[in-house]
Amino acid sequence: MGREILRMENISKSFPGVKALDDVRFNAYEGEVMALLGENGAGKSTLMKILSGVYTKDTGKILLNGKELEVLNPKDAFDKGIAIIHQELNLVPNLTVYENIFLGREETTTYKTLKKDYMIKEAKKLLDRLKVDIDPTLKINEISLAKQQMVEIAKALSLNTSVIIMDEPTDTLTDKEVDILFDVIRELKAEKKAIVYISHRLKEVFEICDRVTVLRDGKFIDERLVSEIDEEEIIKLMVGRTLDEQFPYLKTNTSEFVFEVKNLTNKYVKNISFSLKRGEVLGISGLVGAGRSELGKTIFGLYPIDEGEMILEGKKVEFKSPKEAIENGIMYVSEDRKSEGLVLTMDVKSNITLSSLDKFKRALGLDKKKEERISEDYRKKINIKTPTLTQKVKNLSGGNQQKVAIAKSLLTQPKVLILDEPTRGIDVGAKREIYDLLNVIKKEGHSVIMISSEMPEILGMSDRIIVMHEGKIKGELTKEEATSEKIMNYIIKEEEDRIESKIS
Amino acid sequence: MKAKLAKAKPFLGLVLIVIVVSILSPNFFTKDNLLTVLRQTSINAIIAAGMTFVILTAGIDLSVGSILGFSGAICAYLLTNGTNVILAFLAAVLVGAVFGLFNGVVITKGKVQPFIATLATMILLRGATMVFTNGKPIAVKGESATNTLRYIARGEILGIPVAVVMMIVVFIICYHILHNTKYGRHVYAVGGNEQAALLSGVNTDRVKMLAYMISGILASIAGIIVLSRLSSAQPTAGDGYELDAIAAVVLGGTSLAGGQGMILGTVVGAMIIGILNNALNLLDVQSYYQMIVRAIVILIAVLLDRKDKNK
Amino acid sequence: MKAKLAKAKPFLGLVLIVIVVSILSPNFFTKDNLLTVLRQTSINAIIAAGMTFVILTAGIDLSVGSILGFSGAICAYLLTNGTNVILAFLAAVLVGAVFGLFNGVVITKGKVQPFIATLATMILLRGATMVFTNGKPIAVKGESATNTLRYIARGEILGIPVAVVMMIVVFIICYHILHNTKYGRHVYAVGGNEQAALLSGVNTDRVKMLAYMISGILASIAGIIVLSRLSSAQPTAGDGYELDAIAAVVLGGTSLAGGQGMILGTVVGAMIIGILNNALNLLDVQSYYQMIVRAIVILIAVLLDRKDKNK
Amino acid sequence: TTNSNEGEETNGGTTEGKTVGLVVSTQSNPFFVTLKEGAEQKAKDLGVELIVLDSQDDPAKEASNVEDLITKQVDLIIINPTDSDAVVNSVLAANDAGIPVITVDRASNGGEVVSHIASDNVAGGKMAGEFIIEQLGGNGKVVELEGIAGTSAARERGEGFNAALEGTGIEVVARQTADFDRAKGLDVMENILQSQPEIDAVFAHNDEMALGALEAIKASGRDIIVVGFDATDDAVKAVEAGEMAATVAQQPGLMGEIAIETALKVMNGEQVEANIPVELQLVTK
Ligand SMILES: Nc1ncnc2c1ncn2[C@@H]1O[C@H](COP(=O)(O)OP(=O)(O)OP(=O)(O)O)[C@@H](O)[C@H]1O
Ligand SMILES: Nc1ncnc2c1ncn2[C@@H]1O[C@H](COP(=O)(O)OP(=O)(O)OP(=O)(O)O)[C@@H](O)[C@H]1O
Ligand SMILES: O[C@@H]1[C@H](O)[C@H](O)CO[C@H]1O
Ligand SMILES: [Mg+2]
Ligand SMILES: [Mg+2]
Repeated sequence: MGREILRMENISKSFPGVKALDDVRFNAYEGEVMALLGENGAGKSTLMKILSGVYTKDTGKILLNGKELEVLNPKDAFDKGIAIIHQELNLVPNLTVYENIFLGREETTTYKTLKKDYMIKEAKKLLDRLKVDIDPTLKINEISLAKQQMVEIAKALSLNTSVIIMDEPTDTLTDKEVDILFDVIRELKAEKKAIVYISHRLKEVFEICDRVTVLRDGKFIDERLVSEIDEEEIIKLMVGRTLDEQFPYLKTNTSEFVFEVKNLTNKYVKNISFSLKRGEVLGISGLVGAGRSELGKTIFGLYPIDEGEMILEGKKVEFKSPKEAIENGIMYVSEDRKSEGLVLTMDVKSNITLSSLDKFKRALGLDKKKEERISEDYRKKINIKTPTLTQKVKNLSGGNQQKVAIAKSLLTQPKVLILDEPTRGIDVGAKREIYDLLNVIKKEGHSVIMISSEMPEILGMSDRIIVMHEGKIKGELTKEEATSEKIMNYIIKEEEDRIESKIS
Repeated sequence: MKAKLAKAKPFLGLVLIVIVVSILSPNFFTKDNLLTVLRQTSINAIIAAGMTFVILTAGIDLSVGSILGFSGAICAYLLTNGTNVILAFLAAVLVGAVFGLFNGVVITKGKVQPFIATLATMILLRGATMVFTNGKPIAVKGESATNTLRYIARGEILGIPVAVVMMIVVFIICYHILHNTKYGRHVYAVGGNEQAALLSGVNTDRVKMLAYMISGILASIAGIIVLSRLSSAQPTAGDGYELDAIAAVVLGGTSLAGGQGMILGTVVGAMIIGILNNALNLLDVQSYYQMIVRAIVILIAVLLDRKDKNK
Repeated sequence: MKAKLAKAKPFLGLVLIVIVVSILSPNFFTKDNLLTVLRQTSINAIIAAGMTFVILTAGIDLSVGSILGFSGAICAYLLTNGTNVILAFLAAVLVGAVFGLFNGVVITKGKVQPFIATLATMILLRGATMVFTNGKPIAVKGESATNTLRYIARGEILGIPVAVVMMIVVFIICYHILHNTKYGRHVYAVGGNEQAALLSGVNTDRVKMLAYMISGILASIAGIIVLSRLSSAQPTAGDGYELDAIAAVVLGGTSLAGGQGMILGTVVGAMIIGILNNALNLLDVQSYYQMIVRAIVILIAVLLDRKDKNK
Repeated sequence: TTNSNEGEETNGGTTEGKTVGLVVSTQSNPFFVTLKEGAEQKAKDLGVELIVLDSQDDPAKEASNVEDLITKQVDLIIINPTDSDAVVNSVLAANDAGIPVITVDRASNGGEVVSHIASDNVAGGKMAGEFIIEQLGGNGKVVELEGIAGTSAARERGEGFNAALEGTGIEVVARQTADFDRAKGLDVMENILQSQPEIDAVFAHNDEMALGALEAIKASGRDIIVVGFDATDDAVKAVEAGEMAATVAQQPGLMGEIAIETALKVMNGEQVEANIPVELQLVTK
């Protein structure tokens, strides 16, 4: 058993209207991974932000290696040996990958000029360790979200601290990168680092963590050894009750096609053809960079189409903007809630209704009572944890923000709903609620295109699955046929072909 | 709305200024003088109301002063040539709308930064005004025209100066648009996160174009008030007004980064500026020292606001 | 650096302007005139260099014109009272640094929006200059003082006017700071994503304070050049210069939203403005039409740039 | 040279508790600063309380200033208008409030003004023109540096100047604005020097621009006559030093003094002239 490196005691923290943490304790051990679990809004990120100098605690103390310490600011935290990968990306979009990795601790020569080549080389090494192929001189806004996440990880690792906090690091990653990350975590354990690991994917907890700490409603519930606990019990600690089956798949018997895409081609995707039945969930799987998000956005009218056509309920459609797509019954929920999904400066209610304001129009202005009522319905329906509907979205926990984005899309009552990584950052209970919603949508005769990097989710909830790679469709599987091996086979075969052709 | 006004940003600062000035100058807190202050403030306040829309979308409009000048000149010209008063006013407003839209188009379709686009319009229209007036003021002649102008400048409705009534109406409408309509919601969304607004089905270009149009229209209405106050259109009218308007908006707590702020804050901001100007005159502060006092009071007002917020 | 200059934003616009003007006016493309343009541009360019830092951090500095005026007045006063030239210059630069820092402190520690904070400083220092000079120019007297000033205004180093050499040195240093030092990196980071910069351990407050200080220092250096060009400090010196400086920066492709842009673009932007002013004089365009031409050329330059970019 | 003192002492009557407001078009221009100073000095001498407000060259601000003085219930308002048309409403407002109005430097095109004290800008422009004609012997090339576009001073001086040149052999080869500003005067003149190989004289609408132009001309080493307007201290020195050829003196200080004296008479119920001209003088070496 590892030595206790970190100890947090009696930590409390309040925000206006919310007691985010209430007398919480938390430990981390040398050479071990401590999972920090809890529902959305339980206070996980807040606790870690206190530890990493972002927030100041109201009460309590922090001991590192037995010595009490105050963490004044983020820099102070990593100077004292605590590094964190935040839940939300914190990169500077216009700076390059290596510039971001070394931000705040750039290497300079004796003449105080930057050692650019050296830093590029070091960045490359760090990225190589993570087995990701990223040119360190590319700007952050030129690489995909998943790669950005890998850059964040590389950045945290480069600090070489004794405590490393990872707040939902696998959120934007596909299985391939997750495996790589886990390899790295194992190396870190061997190096006797203490790791804090936050995730809503319980499978990962059993794979990589040694212990779990569970928070509920800002309170400490329990600390346990992973070897002595099972999934059901963890869920019970988190939610306070047991949950039944995780994937409540509902079979619908329809044959009518509502939406068809034929030979869709543009800058991002090539020759995409598929059709979607009424009441069907079509899963789209693929590796990071497969162009799935781009496909979703192309359909949504955000990118121009070079060739091909789309047919909705028998009629050929063309959308010059998302507005037109929404008006025609197609809605897209972005994978990147912070920069594309939500207006963080606006309140919960205004975000939920933003795409559907026509519903609240009346002679003079908006029917705010109705707006309030309907937003409140959605808040309850998908259990958005917020003190009021007028809370700014930026003050919600990550998972609750995601729920707001989904509520917004549902309110438009789309015929075809495109969900891009819909359960990213959402807790087990809420996931279940969203899956139930999928079933409601299906029953109402609407259809869903679900882009997801979470294999169990794709396998568990899709009626059919399309596998994409490098902007093209590589295969299609029915629910019955699909297994994670088969999906990976489509991709791996492609990858091997590509490597072979490169060699020859 | 009253509660919200109290929440409006530098409200505390405004109250303090009023108290201090009232104590220092016996002439200040009289009905007449307060109406005078309101009348003086109306011009900047109306421009600032339009500017609030633009700034909420994360833009800026430097052209308001020139639009004011140009539409005033057009209006004076038409009036002097016997055009019907209503038509002349409509023409002025049309000028504001057209050049506001022009700004909007250059910014959205031309993808030019608002600062540069409206700077160009500012210079362009000042030049156009000079060419149009040949650099000379146009004094409005004609009985009906001068009467109407005098009414706007000096007339009263229920004891309240006409210009002040205009300002109140403008603010009620703007408040309504920003807080109770779809368009208003979209203004905040575009300023808060343009990409997210776009993906939520907001026609972001249209939202911005309209904001600049509103700004242009309100600048031209302010132009009519200036025209009526002076009974003549000055070729340099409105020069530098953009700064006062932006200051009123920002003083009112609206962020230049967009998406955050309130039109009521703009009222407060404009009032602070207006009262300061009036008070410094009443207190007979020497003109050079006026600048120094003005700067310090503005700083104190925003700093007070901030302290208030942190509690 | 040459390749980068070509990449700098409205480079195409600049080249076009040079070609057009050269064709229209035989006097334009002469060594003498080009040096004249550079000398005239040096003032705005140096201010704009500082402004680039501020804008890159997503700020704005409206106080540069007043800082220029105030430090010029202080310098003239000291020179006239027999202070050693170097000391007087240092005093001027100190004034710039102090008020730049003041801006920075109000913005970071006082959490006041840059627009309001620097607007207050702008008004404050203009008032202070008026009080200090009593609204009248201070003519510099004394042999050594006037000689030094004349050298800055009219002297040459290897055939290049001293003011131009100063400008070149300023830009080389600024380029170096922005692209090759830790501080420069942090300037971009703060403007690009302040939160991320903060979480990465960047002292964002310090970065911003320094940016305003640099802006203040460069404004005061520009003040020395203005002073030397006129051998006298005007109480209104620098009035309105902030607009030209911001225009140069933004014309140069730097985004007012911060984090994006290049100091080389600022050179190009300042050149466009300077050449335009010179050319319109050479071509004896009537003053009213000058404004119109200027506006149109600016618009074309940025639109060209945009088209260029889209390819 | 000129000296701008000696307005005859008018005394007697009670000045006790009388307040006079002076609205000046701008305080950022030495000309008006001197005007204000003349008024202030005289007011102090005569024991009149004087409130000075600055319109910052904005007619709308001027209207506000007059309103504020009415609120303060001053006994008399002296206005140095930003513009003759724009000031009318303010004069009317003062009339309505029963406060007498005196105008200085620029007139009001309407309302009741008890006295107007000014030198004639058109005449001044003409004076400068005639001086240049004489210096150049009726032939040559001149440059005109104009004041801020749209201001009455720029307009009227230009008008007088160009009227004088009419029919002579003198040609205006460049006519550019330099906004009454010294730094701009320098820039614009530098540029004009580049494009005009032959220039014999420059007329600037004020001394600030003239002094800026002078710097440019000195640097170019060319021999050009410079004539300004205002006779500010700096300009008078330049004339004495033989650098500037002439400046048209408006005697702003004297204008300020006379304004106060006249105000006192009005308040004491004495009769005053409707028009009090202040001599224009051509200051030469
Ligand atoms: N800056 C803030 N202002 C106000 N409330 C906040 C702020 N940050 C967090 N909260 C609130 O504190 C509570 C805990 O949030 P926290 O982000 O720690 O949750 P979490 O456990 O990380 O959830 P998730 O799994 O969704 O990321 C939530 O109710 C949230 O709304
Ligand atoms: N801003 C951008 N500029 C240039 N290329 C981009 C940009 N964003 C994405 N791409 C490229 O587009 C392709 C697809 O991107 P993306 O990674 O989002 O696909 P995806 O299949 O949706 O992956 P995931 O959703 O799992 O991250 C990739 O090759 C990526 O590098
Ligand atoms: O008469 C004045 C002065 O000449 C001044 O220099 C500019 O403005 C004019 O109106
Ligand atoms: Mg969290
Ligand atoms: Mg994607």
